[in-house]
This record gives sequence, structure tokens and C-alpha cells, in this order.
Amino acid sequence: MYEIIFYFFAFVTVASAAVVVFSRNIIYSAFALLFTFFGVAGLYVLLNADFLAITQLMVYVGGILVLLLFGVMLTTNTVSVDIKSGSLNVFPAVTVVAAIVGLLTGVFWTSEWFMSSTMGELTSQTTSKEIGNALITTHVLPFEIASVILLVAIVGAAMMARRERVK
Amino acid sequence: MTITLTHFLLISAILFSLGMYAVLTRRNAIMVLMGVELILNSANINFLAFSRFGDMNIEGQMAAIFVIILAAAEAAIALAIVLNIYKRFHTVNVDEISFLKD
Amino acid sequence: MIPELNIALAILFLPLVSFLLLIFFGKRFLNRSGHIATTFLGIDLILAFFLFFSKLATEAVWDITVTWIDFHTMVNNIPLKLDIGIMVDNLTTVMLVVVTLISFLVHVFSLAYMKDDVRYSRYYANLGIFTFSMLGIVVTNNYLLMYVFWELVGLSSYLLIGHWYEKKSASDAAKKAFIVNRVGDLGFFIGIMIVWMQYSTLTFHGIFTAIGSGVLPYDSNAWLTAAGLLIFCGAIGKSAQFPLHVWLPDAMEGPTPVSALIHAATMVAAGVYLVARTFPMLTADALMVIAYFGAVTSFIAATIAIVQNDIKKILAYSTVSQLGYMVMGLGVGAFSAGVMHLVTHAAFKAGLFLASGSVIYAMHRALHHLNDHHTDAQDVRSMGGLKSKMPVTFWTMTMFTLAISGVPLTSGFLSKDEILAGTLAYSHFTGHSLIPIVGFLVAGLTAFYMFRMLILTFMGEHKDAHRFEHIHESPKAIIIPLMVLATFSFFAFFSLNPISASQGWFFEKISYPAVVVPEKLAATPTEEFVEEIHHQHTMAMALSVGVSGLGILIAFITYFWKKISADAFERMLKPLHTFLYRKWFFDELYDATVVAGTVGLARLLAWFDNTIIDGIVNGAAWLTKIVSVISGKFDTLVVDGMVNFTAFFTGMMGQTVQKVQTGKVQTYMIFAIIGFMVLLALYI
Amino acid sequence: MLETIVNNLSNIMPEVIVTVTLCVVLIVHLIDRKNMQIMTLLSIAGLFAAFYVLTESIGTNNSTFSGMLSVDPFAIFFKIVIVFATIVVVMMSRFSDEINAEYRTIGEYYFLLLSMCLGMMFMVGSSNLLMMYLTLEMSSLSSYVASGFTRKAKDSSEASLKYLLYGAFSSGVMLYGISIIYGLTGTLDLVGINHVLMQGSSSHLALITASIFILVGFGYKISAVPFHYWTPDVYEGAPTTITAFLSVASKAAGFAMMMRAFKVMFIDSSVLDLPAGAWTLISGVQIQNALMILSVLTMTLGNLVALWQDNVKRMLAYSSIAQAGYMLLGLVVLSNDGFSAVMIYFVVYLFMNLGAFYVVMLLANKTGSEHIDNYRGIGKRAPLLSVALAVFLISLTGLPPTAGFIGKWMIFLSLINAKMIGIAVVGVLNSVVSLYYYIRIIRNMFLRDDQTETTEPIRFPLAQQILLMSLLIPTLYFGLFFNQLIEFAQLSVQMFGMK
Amino acid sequence: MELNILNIGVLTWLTFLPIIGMVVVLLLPKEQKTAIRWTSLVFTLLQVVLACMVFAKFDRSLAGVNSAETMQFKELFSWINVISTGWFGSIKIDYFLGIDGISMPMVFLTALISCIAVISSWSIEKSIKGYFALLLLLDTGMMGVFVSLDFFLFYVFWEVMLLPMYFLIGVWGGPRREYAAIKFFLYTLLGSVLLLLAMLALYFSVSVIDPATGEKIHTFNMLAMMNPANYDAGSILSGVSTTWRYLAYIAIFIGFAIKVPIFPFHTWLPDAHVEAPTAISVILAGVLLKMGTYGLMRIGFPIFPDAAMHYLYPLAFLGFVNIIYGALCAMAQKDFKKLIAYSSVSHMGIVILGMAAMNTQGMVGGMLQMFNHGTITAMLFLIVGVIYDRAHTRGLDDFGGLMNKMPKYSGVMMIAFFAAIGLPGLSGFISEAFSFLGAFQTFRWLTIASAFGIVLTAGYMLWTLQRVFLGTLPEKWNDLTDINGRELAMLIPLAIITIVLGIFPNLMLDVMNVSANTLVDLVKGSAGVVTGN
Repeated sequence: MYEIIFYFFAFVTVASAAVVVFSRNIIYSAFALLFTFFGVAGLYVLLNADFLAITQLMVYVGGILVLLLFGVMLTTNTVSVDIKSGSLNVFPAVTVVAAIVGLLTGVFWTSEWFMSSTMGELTSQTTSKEIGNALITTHVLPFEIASVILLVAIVGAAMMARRERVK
Repeated sequence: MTITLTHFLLISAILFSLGMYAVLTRRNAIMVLMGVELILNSANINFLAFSRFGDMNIEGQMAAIFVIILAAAEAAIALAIVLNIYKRFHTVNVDEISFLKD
Repeated sequence: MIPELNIALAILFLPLVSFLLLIFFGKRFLNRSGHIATTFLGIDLILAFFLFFSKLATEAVWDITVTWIDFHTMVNNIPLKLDIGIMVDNLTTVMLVVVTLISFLVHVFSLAYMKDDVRYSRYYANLGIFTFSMLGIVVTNNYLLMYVFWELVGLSSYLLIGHWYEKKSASDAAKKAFIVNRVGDLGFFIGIMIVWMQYSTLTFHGIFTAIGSGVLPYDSNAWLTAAGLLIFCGAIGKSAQFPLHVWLPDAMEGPTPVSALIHAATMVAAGVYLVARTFPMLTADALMVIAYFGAVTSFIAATIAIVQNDIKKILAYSTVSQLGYMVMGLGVGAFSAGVMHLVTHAAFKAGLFLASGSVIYAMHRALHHLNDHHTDAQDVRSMGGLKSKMPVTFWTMTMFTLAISGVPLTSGFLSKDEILAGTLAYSHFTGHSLIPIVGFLVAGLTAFYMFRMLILTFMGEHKDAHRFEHIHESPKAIIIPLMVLATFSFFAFFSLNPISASQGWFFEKISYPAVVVPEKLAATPTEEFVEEIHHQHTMAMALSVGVSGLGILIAFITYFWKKISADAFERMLKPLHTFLYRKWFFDELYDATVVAGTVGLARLLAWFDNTIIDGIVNGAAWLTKIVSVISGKFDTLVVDGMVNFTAFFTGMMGQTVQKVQTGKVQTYMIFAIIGFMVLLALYI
Repeated sequence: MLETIVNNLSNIMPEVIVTVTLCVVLIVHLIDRKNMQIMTLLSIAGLFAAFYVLTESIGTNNSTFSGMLSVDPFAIFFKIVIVFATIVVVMMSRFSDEINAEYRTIGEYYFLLLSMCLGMMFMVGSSNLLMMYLTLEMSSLSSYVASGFTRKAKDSSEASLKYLLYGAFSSGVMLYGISIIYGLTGTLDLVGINHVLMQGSSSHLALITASIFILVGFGYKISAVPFHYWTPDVYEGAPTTITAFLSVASKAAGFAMMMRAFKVMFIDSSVLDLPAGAWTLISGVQIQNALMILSVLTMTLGNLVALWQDNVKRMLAYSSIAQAGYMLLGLVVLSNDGFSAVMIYFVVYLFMNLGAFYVVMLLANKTGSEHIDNYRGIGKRAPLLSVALAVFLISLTGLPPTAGFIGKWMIFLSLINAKMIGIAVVGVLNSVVSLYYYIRIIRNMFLRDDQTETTEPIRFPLAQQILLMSLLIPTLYFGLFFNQLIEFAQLSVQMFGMK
Repeated sequence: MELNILNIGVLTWLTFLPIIGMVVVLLLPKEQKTAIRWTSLVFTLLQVVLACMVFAKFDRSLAGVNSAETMQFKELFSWINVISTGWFGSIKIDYFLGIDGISMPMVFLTALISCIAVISSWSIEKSIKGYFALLLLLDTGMMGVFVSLDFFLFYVFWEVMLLPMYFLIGVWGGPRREYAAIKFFLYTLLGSVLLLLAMLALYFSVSVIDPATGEKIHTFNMLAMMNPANYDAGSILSGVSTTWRYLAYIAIFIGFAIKVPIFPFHTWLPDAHVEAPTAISVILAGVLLKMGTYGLMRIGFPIFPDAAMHYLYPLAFLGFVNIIYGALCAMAQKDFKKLIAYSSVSHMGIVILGMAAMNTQGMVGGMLQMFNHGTITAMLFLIVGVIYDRAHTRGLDDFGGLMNKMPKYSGVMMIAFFAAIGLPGLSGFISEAFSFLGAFQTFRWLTIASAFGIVLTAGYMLWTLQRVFLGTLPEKWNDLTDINGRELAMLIPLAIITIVLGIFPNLMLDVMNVSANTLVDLVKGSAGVVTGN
């Protein structure tokens, strides 16, 4: 059962990601990205990271994807052909990416990871508590920094995107 | 067939490569950003997978959380910049915005 | 300090004082410059005579040496010092008298001859420095100072020859004299270096003592010979020996009294003096080479002199020829004879030059009077018949010509005779019979061309009657020196025996120096040699009188009685004539090889410097730029090549090289990844 | 628990002060949109306070926030450099016409500047890969926006986009590398990673791949070849003040982070007391060669391409790439020696590079151009400024008696001490090449006359001259009296957890 | 020997007087041209006075070279002193000045030439303030090089000269000044960076015991570097005749060779000379070129005696090439100044040859030739400058017959020309003769070949003399005036020195002799090789 779920999510993730990357229509890409994020969230669940899965859905799907879609809408004229976004550097990119794939495959196959590579016991315990704990103990500094980052992002984005006043 | 760490890593690798491919080839800046998001997601899968299959420490998950937060912040800023570009150049095709060069 | 040495120093420095006085205050003295300088030289002459007589009365050698430079270090446990000093021996005193006498007479002569010159005081100043340097060569006791004065003679002759430097030919001649002399000096200097390297001293005494004790340069006989010959190189330059004789004829561009001074009596004699000084350390091989150089020189110059028409050129080549004679004399070992010929020749050759100066002076005045600027005042062909107009000049000139031709009762006969006897003796001992043959041949040639000159100038009819009227005898200042010198051309001053010099005071006082060369390297021992000369003397005398008489006879037949047509001969032997007239093409040869070679090399190197060396530098800059273009544009090349993978290689081969930064961020990224891959590859 | 947090906070007082300042600036900006004066004063006051606290805390050597952040001499040294650079840039901004034209958003500008500063201050102390990534992103995010600050200029916008895309991509790659390291060691803490690696690992390929992935992130931040490509474009397009800031502070932070990461992660801490403070790498991460190649490439390419630039800012961009190459030389040595040399270089570089950009900015204010041809005849029109620029450029070349020489000298000193002669030769030859383009500016200023025959002098207010002098004098002073500089750098080499 | 003025050592005064002058010049308003000129003159004159005092008080019997005790007018202060941190060791750089027989003539020459350069710059009108300020700065740099005994200090002064020189050529030079200036700069910098590396390598190889703390510390003290006992075992430059020592010597050699300049590093010289204003050419030829050979004597030879001995023949060979090549190139020139420039190449070759002889006469000859060439070539350049000021051309074929038109000028010119030819009685002869005499003992054939240079020199010099001064005066130069008092004032002292040293070389030789002997002994002794005598 676990395998089936895994392969399902894996398929969803990879396939939709491929659509994202290869689709010539940027709108399709954006929507395909939605499925990718879902798929990844599913994988998170399989990895016993329930809190992360929820966060993934909320932040990515609810935030980032929406932002991206906004971007697409604001910067493209949906009825024109412009919506199709071309590719360039295809050949070198393919070469490079193939090399990277090869490299990573090599890395993942040969490496001896920390601890075991067999699957541990699945526990039903959620991670929220632990995460919450960590956030105000060991990870309090990153937490605070993240907040500043968000502030910076807000201010920066606001400043950047604000329409110029017509002189 | 048991699902091992390697399975997850492979998915992550594929995602990473796809993301990189998007970054490298797509002309539309937003598509490039989507590619970056894919890369970040692939890294997150790694973190969680290692966290899960390793000694179950929470560190990987924490990393993933912060990455997600950062991704959001980055996306916000990125979109602002892209919009700004669009206003200036009336295009978001990266290859057309290449006036600064030697 | 020996008091006589103070006199020697006074003799040495008086002309220098004269020089300094005139160079700085010459403008104020105006026309009195000449008299001032002449006065100085007069005193000098008196002092020289005084020194001469006091020296001849004693056997001692007056010598003083001081340390000039102390290096404060030891070499082979001997303190390394550079000593200088002066020395007066018989040879020196004789030379002092010769130099001061001729110089004084030239000063007197110039009072009239140079009267209207634009740089009158400069002229006398230069005479002063010249006399100073020449005296310096004579009184010094070491090679260093000798080289110093040697060079100063070069400088002062440069100034004197180039006195009329507005004329290109004069400045060319001056330059040529200096540079050609430098070539000889180079050899001299190398010789000095060898000696210094081995003996760490440069005084004659020190060197000869060291050689006498058996120390040889590099422990090698050859190097001793080489050292001697290299020092002789100095003489080749200064004494105008083959192959460096080419400067002397050109040097006739200088004023005629200058020619008399430097090209007859002093500067050119310096070389002979150098050989005489160096004589003790010359090996038999070296002497042989020297003898041959002398012989060749005297022969070449004599042949050239035959066909020259310029009165000064004739004298110039005759000088070269006679110098060759002296060198040959020294080379064969006839030391006293060689030196004596130097002295006798100084008197009569200076006389010849001054007499020719008198003629030229007269010609000039005549031509000037007639406003004739075309006729060459020095060409014997445009003279003739001057005997009646210029009797003093003629009779003195005749005396000199007889002397140089070696006619008995003249001084020249005495010295020449002894040299010829020496050559015969030499050939007897060594079998080099070519040397006496050349010796006698040249004696005959000398008599011939000298009388040719005399006849063409003074006898027969003058070529232009109109001009003839305006020719007058020269003023007293000119003819008195002539008379003095004519007097000195009589035998009596050198030997009371009119046919042999060997019993005279000269041979007694200027005797053979002690040879220091190791025995196996030395030439024939002096006693044996002198003995043999005595044997050969009569034979030499007879032959020499014979060939001289023959030469004189042919000259009279050809030019006085005109029994033989010189022109016909000339036409018949046109190539030979041209060859001789053009001085064996030495100048052309040197111009084509050494001069053109050097200048050409210089141009080539300058080009090389500008183009290649600089080019390499600029090329390096260019290369840097190319590298920067390549490295800068590498990105474009590679990236574009990747974009069109098929075009990659052709792109590398030289497709349009584009800009470094494409401005496209994604190509940047690709390149970054490639860089990443490369780094990774370096790891694995 | 709260107590711990408060305790920890006291360790990061400077950062807290900067954070407070940036909040205050933002609030003041909301209240009074156009008052630049007060915002400048506020920023400077906050920064000076931070600076003061920093100087007070010299000598501290501990770790806070569960090992997330080190407050050690090394970090403090770089924080001082960064805060000082920020102060200078804040003042520069006050004089910049380019910035002043955007007075409506000036509050955001200072906010961004301060947040960059804050990010960088955290960067230099981060001793956890996650922290490194976060803080790097923090400073990057503000930088993206800041380089696009002059929104009216197309160049600025383009710069910000390129910076963003390149930065996002690079940090993404870096993150992926971090995730692999995590997989290999099970921790993100540098010291922890070091401990695990010391036990030996057979996964060399993974280790190498990961470290190079991480190197991509660092390389991007310090603009090392071949990860430098964004630099010229961004430097040219961004406002001069931001360019100056990026070229100094951002580079310093990047270097500090990189140095700490490599030193703490990859050095075998069991091998001690080698001469000249040399270290030994853990087997399997022989990163030295890669760094060497990186540094040679960086300085060579930077110098060679700079020869061709006509835009002074762009030329300085390439020059700063080359300078990064020299600094990397110090890293290659892998010794306390080399590290302290890099740190000295940074102090020196701070003055000379900021000075150069400052003069370029002032001249651009007056002439409106950064093209090298517009520098003709400036030597006559603005002698003080030109002489100052000449000194800065000579210092960048590395000639005595300027501070730049001391910087280079220390680098070469450490290289020779480690007997890396060959690479030192490459380094010195490069500095000869660099002379050629630096001198082009000097040549145009002094040796050539303005074609437009403009001769009226350019005058600058006293305040601007004071700032100039305060950059110029140290540049000369440290060239002759560098005692304290070396001592300070040597003391500051200590990192927490290292000997 | 010590000499303090206001409690500050005389060498410091000598070195930094021009800097004070520079500050004064900078403070003067730029309209006050006369004041600026006189200020510069006064300060350089003061420097000459000080140099004369030093010269007079200099103890001729002390050697110096490698012993601190016999260095004179020493000043030793700690400049940089970084306390050891355990792993780095202390960094100690001293402000260490002192002179010996090698540097004394150079100090005097520098002061003299600087002063003369100021006089000859009187007619400069363009940005006069900057000009004199830079000139004075240059003066400090040059003087500093000759008095420093600390390598670091030496290097700093060495580099300090570059920039003023660049500007002086670049701003006040001829039509191609930019090219010449940058060429000079790049070349010299290339040399000096190699020097820098060698210096650092030396630094880490040498350590002495710090008297203050008793611990062993690395040092930049040149004298310490000359003592083989101070080399740390296992350090990069320890041992004798190792590859690294050879490499370091070559690096140092190239650094100095560029300055000399030795073929093939010489091509910056003709360009720089031709484009530079007269005063700068004078300084360039008079002082800067000497730094190369001085550096070899002060640093190259005594610190690397083994390498110096090993590369003696190549060095002599380069000297030979310089002599012949320079002379031949000079012969082909049509530009007066370029000719003189190439003649410098040739004459510096003699210095090299003399030094390479590695015996007393050669070394002394080389050192004296440095001084003499400084004065003679300075005169030659001034002579060119005088004529260029009047005629605005330097083409050799444009002139002729100046002897009649400008008699005083021609008189001085004759002295300079014949001194350059090496005529006895003038200073050039002594030094050339000693160089050759010395060299002959070590390199027989090479010296003989080099000696041809003296013929070539006579050739091109006399040819030049003939072309410019003899013959008839072209119509266009009828208005030329003879030299004025100011020009005489700068030429006459040099002419006097040339003549006096020609007759009494002991004046200089006495100063050099002991040091030269010590240097020779040091090099030969340390290298353990004996050649010649």
C-alpha cells in the first residue's frame, strides 16, 4: 500500500513537474505546478512530515503559486500568443542537466548515508509538537530571522511593485 | 519492493534537474522562478527524506520549514521585481532584457 | 726628487699651461696668442736642450714613481696599486728635444702661416695640448700614463686635423683619424690588460723585471708574443702602419704646419717610440711580425706615393713609408738605427712639410691675388719652376729631399743605411730575405718619387705665367724654420763619420736595451747581431746608394729631361695606375666592409630593437589582450557553441568572436554550471 | 527558556540594535515620508551604536542560540568591517544625487541597506548550514531590491532582475548541496559535521558534489569566477552606493561565511600546531586545488576583462572580481596565516574600494557619466578628488606606500610562507596587469585634456570632502603603519570551536 | 660615524628634506611660480649641502657592506613590530638607514642630480606646482633607496619612485609620452613584483635573535640576510646553490636588470628618455639607472653570493651584449636624445661587466662608472635639452656648425662627449679602464670582445659631434643664442666633477675601495669559489 501511494505521488510530482517545465503555455505550467506541489506534499506525508505537508500546501499552494499566477496574469496578455513562453539554450541545457542527473544518480547510488538506508518504523506521532518546541528553543534564532526576512520581503516587494506616480 | 531512501532521492534528483532545466531554458522570468521553486522543493524532499531515514532528528524538517518560508519571501520579492521589469521593458523575457553587457 | 725631473715636469707642463691660458683667455690675447705660445715653447726647447745635455753626461736613469690609486687589497700577497711616474733616460731626452724642437719651429712657422685664421688662438691652444700630450708619452714610465697621453694625442690630433671643421672633408678626416687610432688603441689596451692581469703593475721597469724573472702571461709563450703584438697595435694606429694607415693621408686636411708637427715628427713617431719602449719584452715572433708589418707598410705607401699629384699627399705617403721603415728597422732588431731614423726623419720630414707649406702659402697668395678659386694650390701639376721665385724654399727642400732619399752626407743616409744593414743581417740570421729586398726597393722608390715631386714643383717651367708673377718667397717666420731644419739634416749632428752612424754619439747613447724575454723566445742576441751589421754595412751602403741613385736618375730622366713619357706609362699601365692612385682601394675596402658593416649592423640592430624586442614586448601585451579576448569571449564561444552544439568546434575555430558578457542571465548560469562541472572534474 | 533567549540576545546586541534601527527607520518613514536627514541620522546613530557595542565586545568568544551563531573574534572582525562599510555607504547615499532623486522611497532605501547589513552580520557568525542559507538569502533578498532601487533607470531594474535570477538559482543549488551534506552527516551544525567527517566517510563523490554545490553559493556571493557573471551587470546597473556596498560588505560577508564553513567543516581539528598556523584538510575534501584554480581564474579573468572596460563602474566591478581572486589566494593557503592576510586585505579593501566608488559617484553627480572618457581633464578641474582617486587606484593595484600594498603583501607573505611560490608568481603578475587598467583612469584624469575644453573647477561641499579624507587618510596611513592592523587581524582569526 | 641635526640623523634629513619641500610647494598658491621654483631649488640645494657634509665626514676606512658596525650614519628604529601570536611569529620591520662605500657616491650623485634637475626645470611652465611637487617626491624615493638597509623600506622607496616618474613623463613629456610613461611603469613594476617575491622568500628564510625578547624572529634586515648563519634550516632559501636560491637570485636580477636596463629589458629606456622632459631624462639616466646596478651590489651579490658566482658569466655576457648592442643601436639613431639613451645602455653595460669581474678593479670600476655615467650622461641630456629648448628639434641631421654659433655650449659639450668616449683625463676613462682591467682577469675573450665597444662609442659620438657641431650652420639656426647663466650653472658643476675625477679619481675611489674589496671577498668567500685574482 505504502509503495502504491508512494509511486502515485511520485508519478504526480514528476509528471506535473515535467509539464511545468516543458509546457509551452505558461498558464498550463502554472497549474501543473499546483499538482507538483500537491505531489510533493504527499511525499512529505509519506516521510512522516505531516506538519510540513500542511505547510507546503498552505504556503506553496496558497501563497507562492497564487503569487506566481498573479505574476503571470499581470505580465502577460492572456489572449495573445505571448502566453506561450519559448525556450532557449535548449541544447546546452539538456547537456548540462543530463550531466547533473548523471552526477546526482551517481551520488545517490554510491553514497553511504548517515545512519541506515532502510526504512524505519513509521510512527503515527505527529511532528507538530516537536517542531513547535524547536522553533522556540534550538531554532529560535532562524525563526526570528525568518520573521525579519518576511518583513524585508514585504517592504521590498511593496516598494518595488508600487506604481510610479506619473510625473 | 520496499520504498527506500534512494527512491525519494531519485525523485528529488529528477525534480532538481527539471527545475534546473526550466531555469536554464525558459525565457519567461516567471517560468524561471517556477524552476527555482522546483529546485527548492527537491532540496526539501532531500531534507525530509534524510530526516526520516536518518536518526529521525527534527533538524531536516526545521530546515524544510525555513526553506518554505524563504521561498515565499523570495517569491514575493521576485514577483515585485518582475512586475517592475514588465513596467519598464514591457516584457518578462529574460533574454530580451540584456542591455547590460560588455 | 731628482732636480732634473723637475725640469722634465716643467717641460711637460709648460705647453699645457699655454693651452689653458689660450683656451680660457685666447679671446683677450687676440693676435698675441701665437707669440705667447711660441714663447712658452721656446722656453720648453731651451729646457729640453738643457736636460738633453745634462742627461747625456750621466749614465743614471732618472725615474720617479708614485702611487696613484691604492686598491687597499692584496693580490698574490702583493698590494694592489696603480703606480704612475716619469722617467728620463737617453731615449727620452732625445725625444724631448725632437718634439720640442719641431713643435717650436712649427709654432714659429705658424705665426705667419696661420696669421689670418679665424681661430688663431684656438689653433695655438691646440698646438699646446698636442705638444703636452706628446711630451707626456715620452716622459712617462708606465703603460697607463702612456695610454692616457696616447689618447690625448688622439684627441689633440682630432682637434688639429679638424681645425677647419667647416669643411666636411676636414671633420671627416679628424673623425677618421680618431676612430682608426682607436682601433689600434683597442689592441694596445688589450695588451695592457694582459700585462696588468699578469703582473699587477704597469710600469716598464716592473713589467720587464717580472718578465725577466720568467713569469709569462698565462704561463704561455704565445701570450707574451700576443701581449707584445697587441701593444704594437697601438703603434699600428698611431704610426699609420698597414692596415690602419688610411687615416694619415686624409689627415692632410689639417693646416700644413700641423701636418709637419704631427704627421712627420711627433704623433706618428709615438708609435715607433712605443715599439722602442716595449722592445725588451718583444719576442722573436713578435719582432718578425713587426718587421713584416713595417715592410709591407713602407712598400704599399711608397707605391702609392709615386702616382700622387697632391704635394701633401705625396709627403703623407712618404711619411707612411718611412714609418714603415722605422718599424721594420726595429722589427729586424736594428734598434738604434730605427730610433735614429725616427729622429732624422723627424727633422727632414718636418722640413719637407713646412717647405711644402711655404709653397702652398705662396700659391695661395698668388691664387688669392688672382681671385682663382679653381686651381688646386697643392697640386704639383699646377706648379713648376718655382726655384727662381722661392730660392730658400727650394734649396732647403732639396736638402730634405736628398736626406730622405738617403744620399750620402745627409742624416737620412746614416739612419737608412743602418736599417738596411740591419735587414741584411736579419735575413742572414733568419732567412727572411723578403725584408731586405723590400727595404732596398723602397729606398729606390723613395728617391724616385721625392725627386719627381721636387722636379715637378721647382724646376721646369711654371704652368701659368700670369700666376708665376705673383709668387713670392715666403716671410721670415716661414723660411727660418726651414733653414734650421735643413741644417739638422746634415750628417754631422748625428755622427762625425759621414758614412757610418755606428760610431757616432747617437748609437752610443741610444744603445740596445737589455732584452728580458726568456732566451728561447728572444731574437738573435744583440752582440752577434751588431757584429753581423758591421759585416753587412758596406754591402748595404753600396746597394742603397745604388738604388737611390737609380731612383733619382729615373726621376730626372722622366720629369726633367722628359726622355720617358710619364703619361705614356700611365696610359699603358692604366689599371695599375688607378690601383695605386686610388691607394690600393683601402678606403673603398674599409668603407665597404668595416664601415658599411658596422653602420649596417647598427641599423639592423636598431631596427631589431624597435621591431623585434619592442615587438616582443608589445606582442606580449598583444598576446595578453588576445588572451583576455579569448578568456573574455570564451564564454561566448563556449556558450554559443553549446547553444549550437554542432557549431561548437567551428565556433572555436574562429567564428565571429562575440562579447564577453552576453547580458543574458541564463547563459551566465549555464557557464557557471560548466565551471562547476570542471571544478568537480578536477576533484574526481 | 526565555532567560536563555535573553541571555543569548545579549550576545547579539549589535544585531539587535541594527534590527531596532531598521524598524525605527521604517516607522519614521511611515510618519514623515520625505525627511531624508532624519533617516540618515537615525541609521548612522544606530550603526554607530552597533559599532560601539561591537568594539566593546572584541575578545568575546562563544556560541549562542544552540550553536546556531558564533560570536567569536572572527565574526566580530567582519561585523566591524560590515558595519563600518554600512556607515560609509549611508553617508555616501546622503551625497548621492541618484539616491536623493528617489526621495519618496528613501525610507525603504535605508531600511534595505540596514537589512542587508543585518543579514551580513548574521552571515559572518553563522555556524550552522541552515543559518548560513537563511542569512545569505536575507542579505540577498534586500540586495535584489536595493540594486533595483532607482526604479526609473532601466539599468537598475535589469540589474535587479539578473541579480535575483542568478541569486535564486545559485542559492537553490547551494541549498541542494546543504541537503546532501545533511544526508551524509545527519546534522547541519558545522562542528557536528566536522565531527562526523573526521570519523571518515566513504561517500567521497557525494561529499565533493555537495561541497562544490555549496561553493556555487559562496562563489556567487563573493563573485568568484566562474560564478561571477552577474557581477559586472549588476554593479553597472545598480546605484553606485549599492554597488560599493555590494563590492565591499557583501563580499566580506560571503568570504567570512565561506572561510568559516570550510575551516570548521573540512579541517582536521585533531592535527595541531603545524608551523605558521597551517591546517590539514580532512581526507576526501582536498578542496585546496579547487580553491587555487578558482582564485587564479578569478584574478586573471577579472584583470584581463577589466582591461577592456570603458565604464568605470564596470571596470571597478571586474577589478573587484580580481580583488576577490587575491583574497582567495589567502584562503588557498589554508592557515591562520592566510586567513589573517585575507582579513587585513578586507580592512584595506574597505577603504580603497569604497573610496574609489565614492569618487566615481561624486564625479557622476557632477558629470552625469561613468564613462572613462568623461574623466579627461578631471585632474585639473577637481585636483583633490582626482588625487584621492589616484591614491585609491594605486592602492588597488597594490603599490606602496598605500594600504593596498600591505594587503597584497600579507597575502603573498602567507603564500611564500606556505611555499606556494608558483601561485604567488601568478598573483604578482596579475597585479602588474591590473596596473594597466587602473592607470587608464589616472591617465585620463591627469594626462589627457577634456575634449570639450571645460576647465571650470568642480567644487564639492566640505562634508563630502571630509568623508573623502576619512577614506583617503587610512588608505595612506595603513600603508606605512600597519602594526595594529596585523595584530587585530591575527587576534581575530580565532573561531569558536577551533584552536 | 654619526651626524645629527636637531637630533634627527642626517640620512633622514637627506631623504625627507624633499618631502618637506614638497609640502611647502603644495602649500604655495600655484600662481607663485617663482616662489615654487626657488623653494624647490633651496631644498635640493640644502640636500646637496648635506650630502657634501656626509661626504666629508665619511670614514674611508670602514667597509660596511655586510656588517652593521661599519655602516655609517646609521639610524635604526623599530617601525613595524607585531608581537608574535604563536603561529605567525613576530613581524618586525625596521627603519634602518646607513651608508657605506657603495651607497655614498650614489647619495651624493642623487642630491647633485636632483638639484641640477630642478635648475634645468626652470623653464617648465605647465602645472608647475604639480611638477615640482612630484620631482621632490621622486627625489625622496631615490634617496631612500640608496640609504635603506631594511629590505622592506628599500622596497617601499623603490616603488615610491614609480608614480612620480609616471606623471613626470606622462604629463610633461613629448608627443608619445603616454606610451612611454606606461611602458616605463609596467616594465618597472614587473621587475619590482619579482623583487617582492624574492624579498618575501628571504624574509621567511632568515631569522635573527631579537635582542629585546630573545626569541628568534624573521627579519627584513639586509645585513642579516647576508649572513649564511642566519638562515633557518629547512627554509626555502637555506643552503648553498639550491634551485630556489638560483630562482630567487634570478627574480631579483630581473627586477634590477629592468632598471639598469640590461638587454633585453631595455626597450622602455629609449622611449622614456625621448619623451621625458630634459630634467627627467637627466634623473632617469643620472640616478634611476644606477639603482639597478646598486641593487645588485647591495642585495643581489651579497645575499646570493653562490648564485651570483654561478651566474657570473651570463652576467658578464649580458654586460657585453649591452655594450656592443647599445653602441650599435646608438649609431643608427637619428634622434639626438635617443642616441644618448642607447649610449646609456652601452655604458651601463660596462658597469655590469666590471661588476661581473668580481675582483677589486672591476668592482671599483663598475661603481665608479655608475657615478661617472651619472654625471656624464646627465650632461649629455642637458646638452640635448639646451638645444631642444632653442630649436625644438632633436634631429641629428637638422643641425651643423653649432661650434661657431655657440662656443661656450660647444666647449662644455666637448667635455661631455669626450668623457663619454672615455678619453683619459676625464672621469669616464678611469672607470671604463678599471672595469675592463678587472673583467679581463675573469673573462678574457668576453672582455676583448666588449672592448670593441670603445671604438664604436668613439664612432657614434664623433659622428654625432660632427653632424651637430661641426660643418656649416644651416641658415635657419642663425638666431640661436649661446647658453645662458642658468644653463651654465647646471652644466659647469658636472663638467668640473668630470675633469676633477678624471685626474684625481682617488676622491671617489677612496670612498669605494674598502667596501668594494669587502664585497668581493664576501661574494667569493661565501661562494667558496675563486676565479681569477
